[in-house]
Amino acid sequence: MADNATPPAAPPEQRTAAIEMVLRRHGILPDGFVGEFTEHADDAWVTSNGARMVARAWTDPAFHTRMLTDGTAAAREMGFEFPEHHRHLVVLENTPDIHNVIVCTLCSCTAYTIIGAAPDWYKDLDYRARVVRESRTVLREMGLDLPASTEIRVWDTTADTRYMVLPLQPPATEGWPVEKLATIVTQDSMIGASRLDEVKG
Amino acid sequence: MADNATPPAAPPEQRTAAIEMVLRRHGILPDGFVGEFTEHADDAWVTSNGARMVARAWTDPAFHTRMLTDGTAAAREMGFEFPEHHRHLVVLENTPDIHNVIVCTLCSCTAYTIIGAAPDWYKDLDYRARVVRESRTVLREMGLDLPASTEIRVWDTTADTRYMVLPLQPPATEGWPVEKLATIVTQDSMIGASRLDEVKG
Amino acid sequence: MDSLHDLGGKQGFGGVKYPDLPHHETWEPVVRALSACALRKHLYNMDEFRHAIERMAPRHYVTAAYYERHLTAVATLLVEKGVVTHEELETLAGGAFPLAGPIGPGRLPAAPQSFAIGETVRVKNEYVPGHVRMPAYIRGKTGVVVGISPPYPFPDAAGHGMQAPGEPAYDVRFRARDLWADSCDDAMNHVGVFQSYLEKVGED
Amino acid sequence: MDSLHDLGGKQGFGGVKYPDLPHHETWEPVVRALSACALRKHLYNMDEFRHAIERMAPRHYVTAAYYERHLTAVATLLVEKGVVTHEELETLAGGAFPLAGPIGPGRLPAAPQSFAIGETVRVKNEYVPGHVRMPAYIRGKTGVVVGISPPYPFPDAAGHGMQAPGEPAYDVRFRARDLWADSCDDAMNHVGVFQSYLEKVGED
Repeated sequence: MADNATPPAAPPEQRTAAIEMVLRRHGILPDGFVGEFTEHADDAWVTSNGARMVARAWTDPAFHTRMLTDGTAAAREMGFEFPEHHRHLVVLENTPDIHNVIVCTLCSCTAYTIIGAAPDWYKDLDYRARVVRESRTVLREMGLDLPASTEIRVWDTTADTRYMVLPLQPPATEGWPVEKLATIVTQDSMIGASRLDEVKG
Repeated sequence: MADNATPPAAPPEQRTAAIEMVLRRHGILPDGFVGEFTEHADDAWVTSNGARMVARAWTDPAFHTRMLTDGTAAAREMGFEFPEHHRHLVVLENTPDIHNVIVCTLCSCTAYTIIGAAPDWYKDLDYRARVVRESRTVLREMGLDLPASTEIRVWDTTADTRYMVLPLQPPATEGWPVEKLATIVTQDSMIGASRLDEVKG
Repeated sequence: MDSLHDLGGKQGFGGVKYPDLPHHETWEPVVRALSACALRKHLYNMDEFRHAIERMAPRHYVTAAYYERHLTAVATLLVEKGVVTHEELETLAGGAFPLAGPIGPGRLPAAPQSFAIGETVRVKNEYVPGHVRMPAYIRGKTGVVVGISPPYPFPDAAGHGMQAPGEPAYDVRFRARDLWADSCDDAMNHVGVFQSYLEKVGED
Repeated sequence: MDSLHDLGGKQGFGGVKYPDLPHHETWEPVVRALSACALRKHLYNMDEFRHAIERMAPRHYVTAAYYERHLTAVATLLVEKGVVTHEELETLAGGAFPLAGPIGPGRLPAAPQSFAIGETVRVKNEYVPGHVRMPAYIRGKTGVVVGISPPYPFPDAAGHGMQAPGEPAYDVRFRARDLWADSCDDAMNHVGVFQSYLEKVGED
């Protein structure tokens, strides 16, 4: 009855250190890489990138069109970068009657350089398993109770296309300057777990 | 990242004791039941039941026919019993060119009153997942290397029909008395993990 | 339900640990006896018991040993049947007592129909949220009836404590290649399929 | 491969733990950086990395946290690429270092074909033993093309270190009810489907 009888693994810290040592010994890992990479990731791949794109799309009709036509070019135009394997960014526009929500059922792919590192809940098995089949129920459990008239569009990130949601601008923020608009755009709203409905003027 | 963050359960001994206490308090569990049930299971639901049926089928053509026609009646005729939910015993006859193997992919059902309590390997997730799709490979890994000309018949115990395999009598045992034949019939051979080919005269 | 208990054909599993290693856990035969006692006293039936196991949290199911799954199912059913509360169980156990997830609605059998030995049949393309004994690997697939059982209680009803009329289950023979194309060993796969899960070929 | 990583539509899972709890493990960003470094140095590509995760023992996969899966994949690939032996890794780690299961053969793309926006397409009824990015829930299902990506390396080849020609992936729109009948919420489900996984409707 040894269904769970695997030898206990060494603590992850020690296994991580072992990998680091191997990469260093083989000249694969440059000195200082871990610190520099982490600093760059934490500084450059942040939710405010996507938020600035969203805010600009709300206020600049030409950019809005470019962003929906070619999300990759729109992101590059604003100085944002992609890892080599993210070849295509598709922007999914919410409307009053359409709600988009993103998942990666096979692993946990996301446009992390644009919307920031994926939240833990996005990577959980529960979200991956359920949101494709029970989208309305799962969103409701997460606090987004969509009317029955709203069409839900689920996007499963199974290829190397990356998606981001362009949320609807909350009516109360009409006329705000673009910098202020960018501050209200959350990561969740660019994944589709929120519609920014809670934002008041 | 709390994919594995569930509170540690109380040890199974303590949880088992809790269930026992509840059943006793509610008058559901008679005094002495656990001991008597275990003794009866260990004494009465044993591999030698099926082995005696097999040996008799090898030596008694009329019983052989009855056993293949109605396994339940054949077992009852020899004094063996079934739990209420085992309604039908189907006997699967191996031939030189046909090999039968039994599994329960959804749980671990087996004709335990006839062939004895299921072995651990039969209940393992690995066997349940693999033997339906990779029957020849799994049997080879378990030591039964069937020629390509042998047709493999896999039986998945998904309803309350129970199956047992009637192995081929090893040629070296031709003419043995039925009691001696019964001693060579293993549980594995009645599940289909063995063909008794290793039995020498 | 399409939960992780439905393992047939899943890949990535390893070698079968064969033959068994010696294995003695004194609590395991006790669980076996307690579970048999509750079953005999009709606190629950076998389908309710199986469904309680299926409803275990996926991580718990996959890592639990066989009798840990039984222990969880018995406890879950005792709580659901009102014999004891979860809190009382945890007090008695002196610690956490994880139970299976909540039960949903069951369903009644399909309109009666019958199939003959040798008949080609198709497994309905159904997705049943509750207890069901149709493994996913035969969903929508076509096979041939090779055996007919006496009537059993329809599990999709019985597993939910509903009145469950009996219906035959058919031993249906599938070619492995019809189930997994060229990604399998050649074999004849037989599955016990309840009448309600089957449809005539040609109908749609 | 049909392993437990292919979770879309699996039932029995629980509530999404939302919003995130604070969470700080100092080794996790290190794993992220080490994995990015090895990827940039082309020790492996993303499909090899993903396939190494998929090949983890099912119990390990289901119970491991996200970066534990990454850590296992990096280690597995370093061993498979001959950079280090498993024994050396375990010596350096001062204990067991579980790796993913062995890799099998990959496959080349199908003959080129093309599909247009608005075209109805069918996902082939294929069972791929190696790396594949077709989730099981769309196997054999019919949908409509709503988007076309630039060419990507074909994952079923790239995941096995084979020369992988680029091919488009199509965003295909399915009705949830065509995927799970009445056992789902109504929705439009979109999946990025590589050209080789698709066939024209009407062909068979």
